[in-house]
Amino acid sequence: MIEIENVRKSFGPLEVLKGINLTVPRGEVLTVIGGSGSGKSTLLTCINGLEPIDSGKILVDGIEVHAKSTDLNKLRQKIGIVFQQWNAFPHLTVLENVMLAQVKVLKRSKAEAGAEAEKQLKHVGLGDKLSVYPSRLSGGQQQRMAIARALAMSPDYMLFDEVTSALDPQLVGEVLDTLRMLASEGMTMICVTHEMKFAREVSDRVAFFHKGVMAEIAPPEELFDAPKDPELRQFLAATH
Amino acid sequence: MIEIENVRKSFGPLEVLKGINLTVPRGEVLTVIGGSGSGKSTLLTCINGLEPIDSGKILVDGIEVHAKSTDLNKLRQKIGIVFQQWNAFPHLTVLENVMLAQVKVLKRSKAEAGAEAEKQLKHVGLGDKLSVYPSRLSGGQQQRMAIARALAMSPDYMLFDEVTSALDPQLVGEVLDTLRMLASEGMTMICVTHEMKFAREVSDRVAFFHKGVMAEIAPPEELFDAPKDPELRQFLAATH
Amino acid sequence: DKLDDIIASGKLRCAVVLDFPPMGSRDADNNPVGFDVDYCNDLAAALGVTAEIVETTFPERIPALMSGNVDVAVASTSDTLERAKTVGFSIPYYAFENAVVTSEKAGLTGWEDMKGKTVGATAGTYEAIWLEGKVKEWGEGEFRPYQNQADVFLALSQGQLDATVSTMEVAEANVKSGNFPGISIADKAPMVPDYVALITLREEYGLINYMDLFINQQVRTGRYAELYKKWVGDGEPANLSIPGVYR
Amino acid sequence: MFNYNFRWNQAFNSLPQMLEGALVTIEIAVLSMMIGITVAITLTVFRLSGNRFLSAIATTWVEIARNTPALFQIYMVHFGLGGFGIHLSPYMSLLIGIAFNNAGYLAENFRGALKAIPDTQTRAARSLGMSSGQAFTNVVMPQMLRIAFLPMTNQMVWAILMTSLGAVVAMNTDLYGVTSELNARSFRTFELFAIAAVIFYLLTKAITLSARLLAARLFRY
Amino acid sequence: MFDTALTVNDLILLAKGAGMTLLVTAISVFFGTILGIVFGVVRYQIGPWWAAPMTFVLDIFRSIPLLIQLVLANAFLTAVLKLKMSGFAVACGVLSLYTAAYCAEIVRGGIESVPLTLRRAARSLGMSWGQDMRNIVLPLATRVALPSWIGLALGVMKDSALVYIVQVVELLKSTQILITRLQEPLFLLMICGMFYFVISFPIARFGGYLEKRWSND
Ligand SMILES: Nc1ncnc2c1ncn2[C@@H]1O[C@H](COP(=O)(O)OP(=O)(O)OP(=O)(O)O)[C@@H](O)[C@H]1O
Ligand SMILES: Nc1ncnc2c1ncn2[C@@H]1O[C@H](COP(=O)(O)OP(=O)(O)OP(=O)(O)O)[C@@H](O)[C@H]1O
Ligand SMILES: NC(=[NH2+])NCCC[C@H](N)C(=O)O
Ligand SMILES: [Mg+2]
Ligand SMILES: [Mg+2]
Repeated sequence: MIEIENVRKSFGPLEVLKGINLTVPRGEVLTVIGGSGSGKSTLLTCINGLEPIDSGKILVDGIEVHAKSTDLNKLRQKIGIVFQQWNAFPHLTVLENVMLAQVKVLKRSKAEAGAEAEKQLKHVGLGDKLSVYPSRLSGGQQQRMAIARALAMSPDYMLFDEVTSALDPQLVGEVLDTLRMLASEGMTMICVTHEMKFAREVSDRVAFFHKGVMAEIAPPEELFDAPKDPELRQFLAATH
Repeated sequence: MIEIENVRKSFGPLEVLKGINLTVPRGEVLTVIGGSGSGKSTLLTCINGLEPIDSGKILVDGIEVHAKSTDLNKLRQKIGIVFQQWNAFPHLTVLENVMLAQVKVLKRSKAEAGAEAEKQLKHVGLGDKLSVYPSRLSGGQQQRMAIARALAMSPDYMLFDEVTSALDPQLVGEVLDTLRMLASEGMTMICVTHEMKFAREVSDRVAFFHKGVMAEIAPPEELFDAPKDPELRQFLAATH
Repeated sequence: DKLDDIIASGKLRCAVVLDFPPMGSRDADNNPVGFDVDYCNDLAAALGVTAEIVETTFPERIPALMSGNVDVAVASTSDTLERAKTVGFSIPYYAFENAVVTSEKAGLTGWEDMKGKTVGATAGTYEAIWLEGKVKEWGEGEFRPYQNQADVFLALSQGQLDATVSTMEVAEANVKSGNFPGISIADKAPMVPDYVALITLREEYGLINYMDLFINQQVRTGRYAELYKKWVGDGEPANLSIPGVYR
Repeated sequence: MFNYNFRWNQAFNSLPQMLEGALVTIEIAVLSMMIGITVAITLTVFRLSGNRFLSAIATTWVEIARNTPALFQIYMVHFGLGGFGIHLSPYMSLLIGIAFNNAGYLAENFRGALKAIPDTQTRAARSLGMSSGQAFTNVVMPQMLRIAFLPMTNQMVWAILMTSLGAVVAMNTDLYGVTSELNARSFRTFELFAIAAVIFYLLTKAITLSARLLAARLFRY
Repeated sequence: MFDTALTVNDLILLAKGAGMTLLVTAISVFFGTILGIVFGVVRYQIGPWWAAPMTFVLDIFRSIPLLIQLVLANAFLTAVLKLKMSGFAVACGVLSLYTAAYCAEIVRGGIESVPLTLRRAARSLGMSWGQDMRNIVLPLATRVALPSWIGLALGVMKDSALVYIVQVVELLKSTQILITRLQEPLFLLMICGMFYFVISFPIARFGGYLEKRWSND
């Protein structure tokens, strides 16, 4: 379970998160939508401790992320994250990309890591690209590789930050399909996305962020079909 | 008058112009269309002597372009050319871009050149950008600046090589409008373009190039509505 | 020939080594002084020209001569047969004995103690070649050729070298100067006397002939003894003739 | 044509000695590069560390190495450290002097290379649970070394050329040292140094060539 | 540590040495740059194939230790050809060619960085080759080349420490002369190093600044 309690965060004078409260139970698929700069990415990077927070608390399975005593490297094994910008490690093959953290962080043997990597890569449909370098992959394949890389750490939670928004339209589908598959397998997920159709389809709940505030959170039918927040209404009107 | 007589030109083993014959009288607007690699750009750069030719002759106002005795730098003042790639001089302001060749080549005084430059820039709608550096201009503005730069040399002929094809769609219009204006002012012009609507509208004649050969030349109504050449028919079908 | 050229140009360019007191060094105003400097001035005076002192290091003095940067070298040059293949020697104008100079830390008492130690000398000099030969012969220890005499003494005083072999006069002058704490003369080196001569290009017989006579005159007129007294001190200047053989 | 008597024979007789010297030269260049790269990486980490003291050390090192003559640096290693009772053999003085220089220049190259690596790479590595050290060694450094490969090749050539400065610290077993010792005895300056020049030329060409081959094998992405 | 026997006279000697370092550097960088520009332009103009012999010769200056270049040139010019040349002249000659060899590469790189389309545009406005070179290529190539050229000039200054081998008394040699007399090696070397540093460091920083500024637009 991820518990976010009154989290505030500023970059210099700019307050990016203005007291967020949110609980994501195990097994839930939460989608986060909202305008550019509303703080969605920042929230995700705070959850896995890549960014410090100014006040409030984030608990993952009861462990406080930003407590001094927390072993962040260990915690992050629980939380997979995939970013908007593709960030395959260009000097490693696809297989090595997925093996690296397993070997270095989980101390798995090469054989074990290789087997796991292969399994996850097959899972996301890259079974035939194992020994290829990422520069040979399309954007969509790179994103699926990044997902496999995160999954190989056997995380309990997956965070996705607009994983399709840097992709050519024809490649978006293959990545969303991968996310759908994960959702159907019961993975706990937070997905920041602009794909409203996808959000409606897979989410248990959808959260709408606006200027650092979580303005509304509700099951998709309710949020999309009967939005209460005026900003949300405007946002939905603009995206349709 | 531009007279092109049986011009042949090869790059290494590749014959790019296979005996072109063409006469463009003063005041005519000729449009050249044709597939990629058919030799359109090459023809234009041969006309102002940027490229040597293998055989045949090109006469501009009776002067043979590729004769040894011809002062090319002088001839080129008669022939303005604007290329597909924007090529503003990045280290000079817009005004200085347009002044440079006037001062260096025509030996005009700075004041004179400045006045002419300002006039031409206003003409193409850049009267408010005089002291700006090209990096601050949009693609369409850069192309219009290039047109003003060529016009400031008071050329008798203008050659345009797909001046809109590197532009975002919304910027194409402003550049075509500038060409239309020139055409209406009676400038002798050869325009290589992919904009069929524009070609039909402004041209006196349209020439179709195919694999180094001028396969058909006719007034636009005839060429577009009753194409004789089978390759042309195919080309027009593909572009509609 | 060169002799005429020198007289015509009114200038005699002498290569002199200036980290080699008392033969060559610099005074407080950094002007060249020393036995060799005076000797060059005398030679110039005899020729009726002015002397120009060009500082070289030991390894560079023959290249400087060969490249025409200087006319002669008044640089305590040992008259070895190897060198005579390249340059032309006058008769000897001085003769040295060589001393073993040691860093006090190394605790050498005689030259035999040098065996197995780290020793050094100025690259390409007479005693450097001798010493390197000895080190090879002993088959232990290390030989280091520094580029100039000053570096050798610096290394010795820092304790980087255990010992060096150097001209007695020079060793004494350097020990006395107090510039190099911790060095002392331990022994004489078992070398035949080191006769040093003036050098010029091999084919310049006219000049060589002139220099021979000049040296002879220096001894004859007592100038040699005078310079010895001025730069080296009391005592007998070395005998420059070798009994039992003609030169 | 020249009234200079070339004695190539005499010089060529010394060729075996000079080739042995060339081996020492290569050895010093290679070792100094290995030390130089290691130190340069350390300096780079120092500069990234955010620790004022460490980055001051790194900056000082880099700026001294880049802004004073290599000859001076090598001389300082021998006689400068010698003044503090640290005695290095000519071989070590030359090796460390060149390594010092290499490290300074390479650290600067590495810094430039790092700028070309997006920090999303580090973020991605950290979010997989890697420590900052693991992220640097496994993700950032390999990419940095690739970008800096050409400058590293150039520095290797410099390292070869810099071995010629060893004579000032009494180095006499490398190519230049051997040549200058031979010269001090026989004074066939032109012949001896011409041969040395050719050997140096071939050495540097061999370096650039093998670097190119190595790059092709190493960087297949 | 600073009770030194250094006198005003000694400082003058050092200053003279420093002056010699700067003089040799200035002369070599001046002529080397002119030559380098000529070589660079020619090399660009005639293409890599025809320029191969020139490239080869220039490459030699970058593949052989400067010390050996100096020794060899000195031996060749004065001992083999028996030309009357001072060490100073030899030093300046060799360093100029050495500079030119590096400079030619910098110049070529600079010219190549100017997009061909810009040069075509200039020529099609009727500008001559020279006008194009002067008004378009020169200003644009300079931006790319200047930072490297500054690095080269500073490199030549540091490398000029080697001209002692042809009997030129520059800064490092003057320092050694004083060390011989005064035996204060560390102190004197410190002064010498400081001199190089004080000249080189700010200029190098300035070059870095230019590079950053110009690469941003
Ligand atoms: N490292 C940073 N330093 C300073 N400001 C930052 C930093 N990262 C983000 N910001 C600012 O914080 C605000 C929120 O950024 P964030 O990336 O969380 O928005 P977002 O909702 O993900 O937007 P988008 O949909 O464009 O990705 C923005 O105004 C952004 O400029
Ligand atoms: N400088 C050159 N060297 C070698 N081949 C060239 C050169 N310039 C053009 N070509 C070749 O000549 C052929 C004709 O080129 P040209 O640019 O004239 O075609 P085009 O009709 O303008 O095509 P597009 O519509 O793509 O601009 C092409 O195959 C091209 O690759
Ligand atoms: N201690 C010395 N550096 N002595 C060198 C004296 C010169 C020596 N006699 C030679 O010609 O080689
Ligand atoms: Mg975002
Ligand atoms: Mg074209």
